[in-house]
Amino acid sequence: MADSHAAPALGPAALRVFDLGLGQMLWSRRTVFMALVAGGPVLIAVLLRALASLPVFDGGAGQIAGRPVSLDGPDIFGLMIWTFYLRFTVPVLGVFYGTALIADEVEDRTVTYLFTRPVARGAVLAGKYLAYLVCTAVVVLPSVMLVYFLVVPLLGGDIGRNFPALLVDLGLIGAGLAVYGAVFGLVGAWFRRPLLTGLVFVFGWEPLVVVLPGYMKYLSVAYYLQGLAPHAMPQGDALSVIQALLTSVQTPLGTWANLLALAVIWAAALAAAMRVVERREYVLGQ
Amino acid sequence: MTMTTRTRYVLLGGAGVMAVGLAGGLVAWVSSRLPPLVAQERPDELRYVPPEATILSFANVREVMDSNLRRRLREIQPELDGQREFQERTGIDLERDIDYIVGGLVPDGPDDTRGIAILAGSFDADRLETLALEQGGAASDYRGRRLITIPDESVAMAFLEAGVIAIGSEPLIKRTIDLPFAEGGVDSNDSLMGLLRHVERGSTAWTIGRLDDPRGGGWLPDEVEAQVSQVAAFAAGARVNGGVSGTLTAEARDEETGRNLRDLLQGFLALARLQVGSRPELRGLLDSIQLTAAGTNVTLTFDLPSDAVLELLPDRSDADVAAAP
Amino acid sequence: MSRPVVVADRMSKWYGQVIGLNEVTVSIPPGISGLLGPNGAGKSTLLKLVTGQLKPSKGHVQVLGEPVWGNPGAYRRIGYCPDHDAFYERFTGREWLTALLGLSGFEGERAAGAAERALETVGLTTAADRKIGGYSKGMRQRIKLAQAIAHEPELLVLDEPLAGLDPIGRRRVIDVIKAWGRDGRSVVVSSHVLHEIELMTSNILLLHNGRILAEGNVHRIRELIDEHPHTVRITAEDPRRLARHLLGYPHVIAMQLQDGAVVAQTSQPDAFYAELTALAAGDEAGAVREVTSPDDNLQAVFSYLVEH
Amino acid sequence: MPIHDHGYARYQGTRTPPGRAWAVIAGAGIRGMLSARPFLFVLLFAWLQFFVRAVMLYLAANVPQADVIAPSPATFREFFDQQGFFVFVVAVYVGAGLLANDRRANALQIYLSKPLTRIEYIAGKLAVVMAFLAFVTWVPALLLLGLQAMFTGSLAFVREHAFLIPAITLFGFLQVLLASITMLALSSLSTSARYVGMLYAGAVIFSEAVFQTLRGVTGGTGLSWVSFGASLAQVGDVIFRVEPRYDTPWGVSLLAVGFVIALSAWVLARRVRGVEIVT
Repeated sequence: MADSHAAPALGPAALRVFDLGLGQMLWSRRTVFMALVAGGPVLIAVLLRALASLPVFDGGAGQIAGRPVSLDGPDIFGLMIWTFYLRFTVPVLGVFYGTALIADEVEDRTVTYLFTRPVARGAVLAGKYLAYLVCTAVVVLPSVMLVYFLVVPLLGGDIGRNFPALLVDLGLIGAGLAVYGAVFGLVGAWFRRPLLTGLVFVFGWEPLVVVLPGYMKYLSVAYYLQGLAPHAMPQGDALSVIQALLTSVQTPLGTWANLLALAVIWAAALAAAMRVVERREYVLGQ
Repeated sequence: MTMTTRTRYVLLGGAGVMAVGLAGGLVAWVSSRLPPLVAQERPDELRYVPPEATILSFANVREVMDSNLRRRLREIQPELDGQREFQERTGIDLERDIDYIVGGLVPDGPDDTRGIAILAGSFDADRLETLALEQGGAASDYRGRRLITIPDESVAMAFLEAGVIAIGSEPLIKRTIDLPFAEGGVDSNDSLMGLLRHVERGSTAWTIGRLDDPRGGGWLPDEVEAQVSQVAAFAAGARVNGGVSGTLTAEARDEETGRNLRDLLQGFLALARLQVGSRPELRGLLDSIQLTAAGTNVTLTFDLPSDAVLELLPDRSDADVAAAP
Repeated sequence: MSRPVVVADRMSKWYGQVIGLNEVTVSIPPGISGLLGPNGAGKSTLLKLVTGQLKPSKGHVQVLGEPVWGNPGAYRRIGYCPDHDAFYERFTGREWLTALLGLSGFEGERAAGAAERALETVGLTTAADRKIGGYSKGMRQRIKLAQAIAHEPELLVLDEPLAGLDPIGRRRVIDVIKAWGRDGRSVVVSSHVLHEIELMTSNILLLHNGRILAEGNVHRIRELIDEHPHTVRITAEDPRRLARHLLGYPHVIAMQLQDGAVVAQTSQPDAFYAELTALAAGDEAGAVREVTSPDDNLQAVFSYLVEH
Repeated sequence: MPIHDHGYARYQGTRTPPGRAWAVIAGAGIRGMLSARPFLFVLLFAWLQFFVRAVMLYLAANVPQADVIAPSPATFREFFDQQGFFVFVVAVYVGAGLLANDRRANALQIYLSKPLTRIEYIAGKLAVVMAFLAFVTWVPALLLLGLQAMFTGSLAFVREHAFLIPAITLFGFLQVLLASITMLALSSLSTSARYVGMLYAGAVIFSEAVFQTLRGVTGGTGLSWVSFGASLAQVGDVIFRVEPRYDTPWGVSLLAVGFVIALSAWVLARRVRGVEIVT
């Protein structure tokens, strides 16, 4: 009889939801988007490689199309880590998937099947979050790896010597996905228009506060993540120039302080998201 | 698990890429980072350096000249005046003709040392000889090798074999020519050559030495000098490409000294980091320095991208101005 | 066995300005109970409150002696079949059932066995390994029922389980529900068609505009309804010929021809349906294509109950 | 035979002449957006810069020491630059669901079964986004110009920089059109507004990331045409007669902007159809 089956505890329940949610998430319409986001840098890397074999890209003379190249492979890789992954892929995927953890199920009205099971709603969120993490990591991290092997050997870069930096990058991107996912999981559980809120946070709030002097920057994820990046910040746009100027004046946080801050944000956001989901009613539209 | 086959393929694919990448990267890293496993290979010319040499250096000139860093340096300082003059006088183009240089310091009596340099590359022997004779040198044959001595400067030069020249004091040069016939070169000095294991394979330049009679030279602070006197041997290697990276290993006389040395260096680094605010160009260097200690050995590694190296160069702007006509 | 399965005490639910359920106090006994009401009466809201998906805005509800909102442990004893057509389309029927059973605490062999039994019960064994995305409407309805019964709950809550089913599927689902009741377990099933509910149970709860209008035996309600004409709309090959036949029946009170269909009002629906079936089987009135019974007749009862 | 009972009455009002139906769609869309309170807050925020700049203009006109902040054509160029973020937010807020929600509800078939051409339907939807975007860029920019004249009590600046009025209008139109039509084209590709919003953000930021990478690699800005934002900015600099910020010839940037608009129009023409073609 039914009474003989104990309801799963939080951990196992989350794992079951994960199992259910992973395939669902991996083959949703977002997959196309994620493939583009993760595949884009790889494509650029392949293009750079192709260019390197063409006469316009005279590696020996350090020129591309007659313009001197002042970077070598590792520098280009560092640049790509910043512009593509830290500033684009990680926050965008965090927003896109994080805000959809519950919203997707609500929109598809399948949340009923999860919320009428003897499983804490928090476990549903945790399981979906886990699925998000695996789903994005399994696509984004290999993308970083491919870019590394494509780009670093350019112009005399050494795959071996830069390997520790790659490990840091992989860890950093993993941590970024985890923290952004948790933060936007909370946003998704809380706000009516989570996507817009998320986009404003990532592309409005964060770039602004990390360059402002004072304590505002502590209210972002990017500040801590960027503090951990092993590569120099690219000096392209005005914001990063200001940021570079300011960081040379301010004492940046140490590695452990950054990691601790990220861990605190992660744990707090995830716990809060679980709590919100536990308490909130989801009225399915007819 | 209710995972579909397609999902499983994606997971396996992702994990596969990661595994292959990590394994490949790890192998590449190990082979580049662990000098004791694969020590620097030895140039053949070591056999011309006397075995009693205490300090031995090697520089791969060709690699430096071809490096990205050098290219960038040239953008800033197109050419050095001295270089052209040297070429006009010797017929040796520093940029092209020298492949590498091996140098040694050999003790000569209790208080003196003599140096020898062995250059490998392509040289115009006749032109060099003519040039030397013009400067008042004298040419002779010694054991079938052409030997040119310039008495005023007590410097001698010998053509050891095609494309290999030795420059140094006359007795040392003669000894060099004798070596292959007698006891053999420094490559048979296991105590010194053993230090090469600290030098990363593929280093562009390296230097190793055993300090039996260390002298700080008076320019170091007393405390440091006291420590340096405890260094029994050192090995340093550097690679030049986009930037400069390298390791410096010091072998202390005992473990206690090793620890002291490490603490001292750590203190130094901490101090430097504190003061780096006023010299932002040093930040890259300091951030890249890593200090490790094992037994009697203390090792410093650093890694500077080309930008940081250029930052470190003194008075770049002045050089630019000076170079302009 | 006489302890009620659902007890609601002055329970209200509103969505913003809209009232879904208004001060409902009810006690649903064990066995099969039908929840009857027109669309928008608050049936789904009530069932969602009973299954812990919504929290009462006011008042309380207890299911099987426990509060349900925020009490997932209680969901182990409840099976719920929602009215909307939503699935993980990429799963096969079996995968989906097994995964959901996992969430109910079933593992491995046990989950596989329970899934198999549920599939068998709803008659989907042969289609179990096809993707749900490829199922017909009836199959989707049945797999939805399967997930509600697979973990053998004590209380089955079914929201419009017969909607969209063909006659055979309808028969099968009704049988499943009745068998469930015979096994001594409880079912709350909602519908807006009295006729359907009647086939399953005689215990009925009438809901209208968020309020309970009546509860109790179907016969009483039946009588109420019989006092009001029952409207039936019949699409036929030759409506005029059919109308002529129908006019001959004494219980047909009024008749109208509406673009290819006959809309008849009868005071005795049972007799009317029986005779209509006989008529359709014969040849004299032409083929009958579709028989529907709009909400209007139920609406009439409600109006009557509201007025009295 | 007389008809005794009319179930209906023939419509005897006036009909909108054909070709004007877009206004109905636009009107409904605009009213719909304005009824959402959060959106009004977004609009209010989008005007924040206007108020700050207005105060600066006032100070520049009345406080002699505030000479540093005296307006120039570059001021107006910067204004547009800094409104870029709100263009993005408003475009996502307004535009993401415009077609996607209709597609989700299968409303396209219903719309197009009315006396309404596809062009009118698209134009109506486009007008909704463009109206709001113009409201946060073109309107405040022109108003700022007017305020400048009012605060100084002279038309000297306006007369001296007479090109500013067409420049503001031209650039405002270009910026608004580019954002609107791209958004709408993406909106026609999906049934989920959230997905569309993400696609738009992805496209804008990804192209910028590609540009930044190429800029880092090549050390120059000659490849700025790969980014939407950079292309528009380059064209904008030329329109406002300030120093172009990138090395790309402005003609190439204009071509890039034109290409995106043309591509979006093509996508719209293909995707907005009354009949769903299922393959």
